[in-house]
Amino acid sequence: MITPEQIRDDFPILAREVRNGKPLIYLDSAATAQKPTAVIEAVDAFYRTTNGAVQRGAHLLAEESTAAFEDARATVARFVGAQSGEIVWTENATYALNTVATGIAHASAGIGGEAAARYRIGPGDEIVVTATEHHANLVPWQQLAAITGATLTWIPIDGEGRVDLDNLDTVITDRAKVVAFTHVSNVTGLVTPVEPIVARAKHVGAITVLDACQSVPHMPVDLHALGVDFAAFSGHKMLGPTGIGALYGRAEMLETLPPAVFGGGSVATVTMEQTTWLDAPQRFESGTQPVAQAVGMAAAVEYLEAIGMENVAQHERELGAIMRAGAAELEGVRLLGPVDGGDRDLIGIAAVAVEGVHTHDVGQVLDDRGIAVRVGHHCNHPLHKHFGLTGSTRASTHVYNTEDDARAFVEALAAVRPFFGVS
Amino acid sequence: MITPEQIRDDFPILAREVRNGKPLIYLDSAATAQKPTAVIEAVDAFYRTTNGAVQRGAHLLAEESTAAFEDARATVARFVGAQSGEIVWTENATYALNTVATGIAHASAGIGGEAAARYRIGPGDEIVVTATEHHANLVPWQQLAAITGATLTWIPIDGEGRVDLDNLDTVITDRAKVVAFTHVSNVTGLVTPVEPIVARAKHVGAITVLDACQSVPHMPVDLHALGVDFAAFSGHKMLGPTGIGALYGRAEMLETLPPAVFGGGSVATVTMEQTTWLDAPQRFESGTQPVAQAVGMAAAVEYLEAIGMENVAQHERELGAIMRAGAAELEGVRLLGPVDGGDRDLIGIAAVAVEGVHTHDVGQVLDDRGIAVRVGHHCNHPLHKHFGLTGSTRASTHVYNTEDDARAFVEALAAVRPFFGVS
Amino acid sequence: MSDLEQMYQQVIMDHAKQGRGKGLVDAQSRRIGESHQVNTTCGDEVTLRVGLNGEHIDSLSWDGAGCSISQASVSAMTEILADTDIDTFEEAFDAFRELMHSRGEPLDDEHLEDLLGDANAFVGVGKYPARIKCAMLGWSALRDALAKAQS
Amino acid sequence: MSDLEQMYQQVIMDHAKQGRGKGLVDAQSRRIGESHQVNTTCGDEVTLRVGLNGEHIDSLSWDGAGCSISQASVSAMTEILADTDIDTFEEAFDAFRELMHSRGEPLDDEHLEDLLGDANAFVGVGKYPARIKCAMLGWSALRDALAKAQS
Ligand SMILES: Cc1ncc(COP(=O)(O)O)c(C=O)c1O
Ligand SMILES: Cc1ncc(COP(=O)(O)O)c(C=O)c1O
Repeated sequence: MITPEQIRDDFPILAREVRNGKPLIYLDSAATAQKPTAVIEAVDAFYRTTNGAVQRGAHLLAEESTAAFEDARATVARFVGAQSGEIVWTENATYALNTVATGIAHASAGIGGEAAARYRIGPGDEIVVTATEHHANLVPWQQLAAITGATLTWIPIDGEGRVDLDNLDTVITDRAKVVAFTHVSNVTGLVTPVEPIVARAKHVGAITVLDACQSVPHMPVDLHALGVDFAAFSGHKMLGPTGIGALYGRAEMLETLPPAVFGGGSVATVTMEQTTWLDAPQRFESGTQPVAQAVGMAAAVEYLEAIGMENVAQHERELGAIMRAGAAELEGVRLLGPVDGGDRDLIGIAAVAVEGVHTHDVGQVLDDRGIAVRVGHHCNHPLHKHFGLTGSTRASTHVYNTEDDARAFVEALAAVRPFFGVS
Repeated sequence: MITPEQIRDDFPILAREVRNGKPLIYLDSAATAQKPTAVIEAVDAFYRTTNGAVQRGAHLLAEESTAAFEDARATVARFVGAQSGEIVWTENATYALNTVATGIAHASAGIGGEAAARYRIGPGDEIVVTATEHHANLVPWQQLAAITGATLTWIPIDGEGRVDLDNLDTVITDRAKVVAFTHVSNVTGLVTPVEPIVARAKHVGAITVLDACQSVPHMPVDLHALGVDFAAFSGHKMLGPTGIGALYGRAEMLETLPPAVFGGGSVATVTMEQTTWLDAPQRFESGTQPVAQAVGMAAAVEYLEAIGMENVAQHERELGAIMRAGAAELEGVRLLGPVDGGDRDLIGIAAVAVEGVHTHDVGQVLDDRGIAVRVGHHCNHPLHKHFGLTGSTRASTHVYNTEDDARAFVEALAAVRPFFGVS
Repeated sequence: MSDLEQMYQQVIMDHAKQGRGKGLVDAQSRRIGESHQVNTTCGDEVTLRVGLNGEHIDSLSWDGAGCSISQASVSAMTEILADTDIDTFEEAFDAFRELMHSRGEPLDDEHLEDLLGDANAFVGVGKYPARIKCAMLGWSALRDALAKAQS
Repeated sequence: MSDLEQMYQQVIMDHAKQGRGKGLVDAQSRRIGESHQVNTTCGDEVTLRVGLNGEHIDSLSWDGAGCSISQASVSAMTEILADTDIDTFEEAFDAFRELMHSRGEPLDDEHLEDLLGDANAFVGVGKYPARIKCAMLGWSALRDALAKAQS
């Protein structure tokens, strides 16, 4: 059980006022979450007391910074059921997904040599995504197909946005080399069942890549148990700092993937002619790393662990249900995706289209009441097109949201059409 | 003129004690610099009062965050003599350099279409670097050559590490498509004269890429005046946060370079089959950006501007001279590069090899005295090989260092060989 | 009047509904320019066609979809600029842009206010920087279309 | 004795200078294993060759370059493990690793101290986590070489 009223005190920004002195009702956590004092202070303290170059140099600050950096890695790894060496720091989840896609492009161009042979793809091979992907888990694969000559295919979704599991055997063919899919849709909030997709991918020998951006911040996730080869998530969506994300790669998979980015810190030996690389995860961490941000992300993990991810998931499930059920009941308001997922779990998301009122105008009415939501396509053009829309208005929660917040969203929605004189 | 004794008060970490209660003498700023309170507090305040998704959504926090983010871009652009739209945020300088190299690889693979034709390279083309590059400005080009079939060549350096300008016409041939070179060596501290290299590159129609990692933090740099096409630098080396860097690209050059990383925020329209991109700089900024870090980097710029970069350069020039002259006079100590650059300027760096004592052991003696320096190859294998070494011990300064710090380095160096009984 | 009501004044709501000049017409002018503008953050789009006879704007029509601000703004612009000339456009463009950056304050210039007509009603948009792009969409399209017609 | 002096005890300095077992020898053993290990942060390297006769280590030699800690450590290791067996190596390896992570405290076990001999002198390294890799370099090489000899 969560008492968000208490939790709110940990988030300084929630005390601020917005338009015309209204209290802030923050319902845009799926875009970026707010930060508890514990995270802000961890970053602050790192700069004030510890900051030094990591993994190089032998002076005390370098040693302490390296320890803080690697402890943070171990903390984040534990949080998602992984080993420390399976976590690569990246700028955000988008870079994590691109690290895999570009690594495959590099392998296909000969980088990494024979050891990377299993990552080579080309004409005739297929890269499979789903029709509900965020641009971050679609465009890298689409462009990888363009670069290598492979073909992009996708698992369809039903009218409410559920990933269709009935025809996996025909969609994921023997030619599939990569299957990349989202764990939770950032528009409908629907959770994708991972097991059948991984099973089919394994059966045809395809690499699996999970976009865990909207799952890791909101529910317990055990990547070893899920059995995926790679997964990506961001710090800023899980109460951590901006500027940091993580790529998870199964130890055996990271071992042979070539790096996507080249530079210092990731190399073993360099001559003018040739380079050899360090082992993972260092191989993927070129240049000075986001050290303070890693420390902050670990602080966010510890904060979430103290609350308990089961509690977080249950709390957000309830808030999502209030928002979706409330919105769906309103005249002239269309909910994207199901109110209730049936056999599919849902997180604290409600995206709606208001008949006769553009999403920007909807957002403006909510903003005027101090309610922060996301308007537009939420980096998911194809899914909106699937619903016959160009955009929607999305409310999304995190631990600090209350039932009152969820109800305020529904009430504000109810006021939109009257305000614009639409009926 | 700088009074470092006063400046030091702005850097909380400099008040801390290290080994056995010794005061910290931080001489590792070329690896990563310390942060003034103004930077730490700017990041802190962003999270406490402003944090929202940028360039998306219409709520107040999103608006304020976007304004802070774009103001930061304008500030950093002004600092290096560029236009706002010519600055792309990256994780660090290494990513900035890779953005150009991977953009070229993508153009060569057909991404970006005809508009990107000028970035296509292949067999017969040459990519030119220098023999004094940091791995971050060598390995991406070496690997780009491997991917595209182009050839890597390099401008030689003299016995003291000076980039040889006498034979540019023969080294940078008509086949050169890219000329990438460092503005300041991170080992010798020597400043490379930019003008003759840019002139020759322009003459043969090659793109110029400047590694400005060790110049922008330490001296006035006007990228428009230098005339390079691209340049890279990091926030963390210029008193800013970790996790942020910048790629500068001349407006005309950024306009047609394809993106290196694919995802949300950088795209105009996305269907399952095809993607069109936004204009620069957004085209290069996929995923949620390091917003708090951008704000912090701008605070660092303002801090440096208040001191004045001419003053910074003069101060560090003096400290560098004390360290190099002092070190070079010691028995059994070899300075890498010249004591005095002659016609070449130098920054506050002194890298030395101590005869008979390994660099790690040298560093340990200094660390014991509270002096933080870098030991090893400083991500520059080829230059150390050029000097017949595998590593060195490097002291490097920033605004907060005093003449006493510089002298402490020399004194500690003098104690190394006696401690190990070498003579 | 709340900020929200100031932003969505009745005249804006009316323009959003009526869409003055909406529906592309086959211009018979000597020179014709067309521009398609998209606001990528929200997908709003406007296609605008202008017909020039010398300096004279003798045809102005558009099509589009998007938020009420973007659609109302192109409608109001069409109303005030149809049958004027390039100089008038230039002056009105600058005035409108100034209005957008006035943070909610009306223009303090009778001549410009007269010139902008219904477009003065967009004064409230200035308080919401994220919406300025919406209000400018049609204006940018016209500028681009004029440039094309003249080239 | 300062931390620095504790780290660089005379016995370490002596090993660094003398290099016991330095210079690769042609082992005539039944099974031979060789390993090359590099510490990428500083470039230290060790090439280690081991000859096995059943479980018995009957040849142990190395070559290398690097800091005094890495070179002295492989030297001390060679001294205590030459002419022993795989079980002894396993026990010594674990004991040495424990010593490295004891933050500067000697092992509190007479048997293990006897086993480690001169290698006990590396106790001071435990206070400097960045140097543990240096001290472990030769040990890792031997473990790898033994695995190769046995496979
Ligand atoms: C000359 C030079 N280039 C590139 C880099 C890489 O910078 P970063 O680690 O911030 O990516 C450095 C610093 O390590 C450097 O000194
Ligand atoms: C499902 C999903 N995937 C990927 C991303 C990209 O994450 P980031 O912007 O942190 O790179 C997001 C968030 O924007 C998301 O919701």
